[in-house]
Amino acid sequence: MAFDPEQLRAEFPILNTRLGGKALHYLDNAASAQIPVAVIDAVMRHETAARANVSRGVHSLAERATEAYEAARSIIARYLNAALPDEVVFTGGTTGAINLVAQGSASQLKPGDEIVISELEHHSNIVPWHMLRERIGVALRALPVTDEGRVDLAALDRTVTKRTRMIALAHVSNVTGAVLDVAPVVAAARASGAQVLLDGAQAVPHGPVDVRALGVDFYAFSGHKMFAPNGIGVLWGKREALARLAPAFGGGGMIREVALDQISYADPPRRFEAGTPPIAQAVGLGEAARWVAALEREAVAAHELRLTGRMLDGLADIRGVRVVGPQGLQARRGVVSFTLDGVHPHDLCQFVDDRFAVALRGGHHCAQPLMRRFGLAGTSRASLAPYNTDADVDALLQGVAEARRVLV
Amino acid sequence: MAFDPEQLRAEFPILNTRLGGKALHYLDNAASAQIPVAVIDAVMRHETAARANVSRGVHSLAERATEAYEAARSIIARYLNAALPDEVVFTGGTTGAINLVAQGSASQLKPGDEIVISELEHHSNIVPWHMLRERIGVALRALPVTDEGRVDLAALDRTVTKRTRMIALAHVSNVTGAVLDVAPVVAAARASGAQVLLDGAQAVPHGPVDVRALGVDFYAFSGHKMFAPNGIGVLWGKREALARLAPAFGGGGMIREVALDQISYADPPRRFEAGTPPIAQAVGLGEAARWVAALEREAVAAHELRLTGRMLDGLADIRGVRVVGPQGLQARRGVVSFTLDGVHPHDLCQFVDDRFAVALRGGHHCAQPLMRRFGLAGTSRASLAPYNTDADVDALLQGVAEARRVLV
Amino acid sequence: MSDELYQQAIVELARAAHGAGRLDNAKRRATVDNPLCGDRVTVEIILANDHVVNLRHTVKGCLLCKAAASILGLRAPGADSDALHANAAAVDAVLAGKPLPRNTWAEIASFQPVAQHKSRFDCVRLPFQAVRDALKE
Amino acid sequence: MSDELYQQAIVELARAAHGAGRLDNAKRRATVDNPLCGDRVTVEIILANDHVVNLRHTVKGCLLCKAAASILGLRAPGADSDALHANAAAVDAVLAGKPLPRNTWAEIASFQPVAQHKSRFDCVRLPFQAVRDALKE
Ligand SMILES: Cc1ncc(COP(=O)(O)O)c(C=O)c1O
Ligand SMILES: Cc1ncc(COP(=O)(O)O)c(C=O)c1O
Repeated sequence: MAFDPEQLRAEFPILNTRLGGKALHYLDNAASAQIPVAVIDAVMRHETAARANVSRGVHSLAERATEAYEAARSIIARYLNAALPDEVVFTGGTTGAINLVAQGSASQLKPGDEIVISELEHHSNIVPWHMLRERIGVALRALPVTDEGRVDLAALDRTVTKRTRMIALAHVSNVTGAVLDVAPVVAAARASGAQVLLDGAQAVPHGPVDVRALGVDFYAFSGHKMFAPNGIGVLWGKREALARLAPAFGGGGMIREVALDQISYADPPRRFEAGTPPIAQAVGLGEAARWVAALEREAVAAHELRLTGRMLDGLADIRGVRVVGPQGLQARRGVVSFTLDGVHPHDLCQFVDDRFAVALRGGHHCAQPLMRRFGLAGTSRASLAPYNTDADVDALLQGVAEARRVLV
Repeated sequence: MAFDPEQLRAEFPILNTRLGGKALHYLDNAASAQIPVAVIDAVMRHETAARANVSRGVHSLAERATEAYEAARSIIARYLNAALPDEVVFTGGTTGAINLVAQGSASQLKPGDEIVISELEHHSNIVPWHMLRERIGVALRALPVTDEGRVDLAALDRTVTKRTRMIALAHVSNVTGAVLDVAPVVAAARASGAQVLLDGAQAVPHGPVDVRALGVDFYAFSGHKMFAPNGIGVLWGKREALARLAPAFGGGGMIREVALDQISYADPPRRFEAGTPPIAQAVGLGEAARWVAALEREAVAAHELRLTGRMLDGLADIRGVRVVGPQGLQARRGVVSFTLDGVHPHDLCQFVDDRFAVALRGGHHCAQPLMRRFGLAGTSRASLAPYNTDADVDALLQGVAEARRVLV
Repeated sequence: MSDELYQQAIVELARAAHGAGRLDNAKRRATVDNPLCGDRVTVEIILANDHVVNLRHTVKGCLLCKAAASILGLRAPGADSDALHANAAAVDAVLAGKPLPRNTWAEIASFQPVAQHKSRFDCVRLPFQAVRDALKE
Repeated sequence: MSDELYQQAIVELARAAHGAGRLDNAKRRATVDNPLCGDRVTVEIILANDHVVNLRHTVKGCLLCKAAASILGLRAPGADSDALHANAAAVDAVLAGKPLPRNTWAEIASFQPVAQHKSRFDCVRLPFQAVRDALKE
């Protein structure tokens, strides 16, 4: 296997941080991944050689900025295998992207129309639909979750109806790591005339996604989880789907013509990009997409799967640990949630950070309905990136074992 | 005068860019100002030493990130003389901030309620209110603009009524540079029970603003115009004003509790910060605010005013040039819009860029109603920052004179 | 970074869970939530002549929160309301990195390392906040 | 960067404004907007036997746009619709940085420096787009 995580680590200065004299073991990648030098440099280069506002500007810096911004759009279009760059809308993140769809659909929806989500969704794929419920009176229906922490697709039949207008699901769960089987969802949607939105926040960091092969209508993700800067994300939408969407926010750049008594809007994607967009961040996202796409995908996947297995095996050996999510390696990513009997997740995470410099996330992971489904207040979560190593996993396991000794 | 713009220029690498062999004269600061090394470094330091998702995280990097993010909030609160850091909401920019107020007020408004703006507003302070008009049926009333390019406050009396709920005006015009006289606006609002929102995009780059002394309810601005990164902005709101506002976007971080059938929201400012915020950008904005606040404000203002006078005098000497905006230096900033008879603004801007490396902006400046007011399709606009020099102004004047010779 | 955040004293206090339980006949009672982590503390107090006759707590929360509640269970009985307020203030002082004020409960000093961890302040404060709220009743 | 964007030839063409004006009796007519800058071109054409008898334009736009329209005013009369399409395609080619295709109007080559300035492509294209639209009528 040519892929060498150690070599990759050299590209991430922060991974060489020492916390209280200990080497950092960063296992909070599902919250935010770290950023490689190539991406930092691309952002810096932009800020120091091409910084200007985009669109409309005819001076040289403005032309450079506009070209860089639109080039990033094209890179993302290729990353997603979109039909057109103009199907790519830059947003502030996954949350912003899903809200654009929810709010933008408001005028097409009527009371009684149904939105289908699942019990394992991130709050960012629940609250926007809830707001539509409050505003329009649509109904929110949730697919249940299996004991393994997967969306229960057996329930599709009875959950998706002729009144379903949208099925919005996580492509990969940020709590259980389960990968959604998209095909039956798309089939159910087609049968009922609904659209499908995938929350790809936890999927895109693992490599290019083919939105056309998936057959969905919308795809949302964040930059900061895929090695790009904060404050940038993407809504991809099929051309026809975007064309039907009303803008959620108004302002400069998204209009065709403004009079005080009448206003018309630009075509997508600009219609959805009100105000000065996060230009340098988009440039950084483009570079990050290029960076991810250049990794040896199979080798990275194998590496992460091996580490996931090591984690699952190691955790199984510690008394009192329970994994919330698939116990095996089928159709899952390297996101492992677990509980330790008698220990609050915040204590566990703080403890392994203090003593072993292991960075985990603890709590409800913005998935309270899922926590309720499992009768938990929260979990501890370790999540992998290509730069993680056996040493990271071993530090985690040692930390959890020690936490059990000290805290229980 | 101790202030030396040449010394300042050393802090902005991009100002040493050469375009086609010519030194860059960057006079497009009202669109986006450039970013000093101190701010770039602060962002880099954050990304390479404290990058993590904020809130809820208990590991060391997450604590650092959260502290840095909240420290930025405190810096901005001081910059605005806000009563509390929690009155500061981070947004994607001015546009995002104004939309938060407009959308968040929807549930408090009823058909026939009135919003007062002016004819000189940026589209970002028109379209969000127009969207409320479409959604709720509120009426939009516009204060007229004087021949000098100022909001005509003599019309306040007849425009602000008992039905006015909001008066939303630019603190400084991005086209004419006119500074709003805020006191009579606030007085009119108080008399009618309306709230006041100021669009401060063109005001905050000139130094700290005292929102309490101004007596307004909301204040909006963007980072990229005040020497900070893209993709970050601020909505300041009085505590009581924010408390009444509903969230526009839903997602992680802005909730109190989420169940599938019921959702409650967090208190401000978090209620308005759905999803992972632009963390590193907020850190950069904090540093930029510190940077601006450390300038010798009086000296910088005098410098910019002198350059503005030089520009106005020089332009007056070129046949066919007309300045759109105040002809004098009273109550105005260094934003100078002008037309050259017989020359399209895009041609003028392109020409001075090509031949003299002078970066201007040409067009409607996202202020089409104002263009219509003056019977123009667009203007050319030069806008100053503290790092601009006599050489920049002279290059502009030479360029415009030459454009007249070649293009007319 | 502090190796001593989970020092022996705190772990023992949490394990001991002094005063854990309900007081069905208490007149003073308050429940406080930490919306950030979903933790919840209920404190019930019986006062006589402004002195604590009994104090019980139920904690759904972390070890720091349990330890703080346990200190209350151990020390509150016999204290007057001024002392309760003084000790709540002592918690704030210690979290702000200041030394433990005189004449307050020595166990509160165990929280000194938490001063480095802003995100955990509320964990320690929650039971004391519940006491403050209960006294306001 | 091109010093020659506003070269003499383009400026002269724009000044000459060949074919500027209205053709009230034209059957083929199209108006095209550039929403980005608010520019607007109307082209009116009288065809006979698929050949241009007359072409007039009204341009609210920049110098590049006026120069492009002026080329049409100068050259279109006598051309057939295939030639109009070929010359519209020639504009696209030149903007894409390619050499001027054979058998197209030499004046179009003046736009070669615009290839460096994506933001101005539509300025040049607008009149030719109007011709395309008018022919579709
Ligand atoms: C006065 C004014 N308001 C609003 C805006 C919009 O700011 P942004 O595009 O950063 O949201 C601008 C700048 O474009 C402006 O100058
Ligand atoms: C599955 C999933 N959806 C949505 C989000 C929200 O992303 P963001 O906070 O970047 O908007 C996240 C991450 O927090 C996530 O993991």
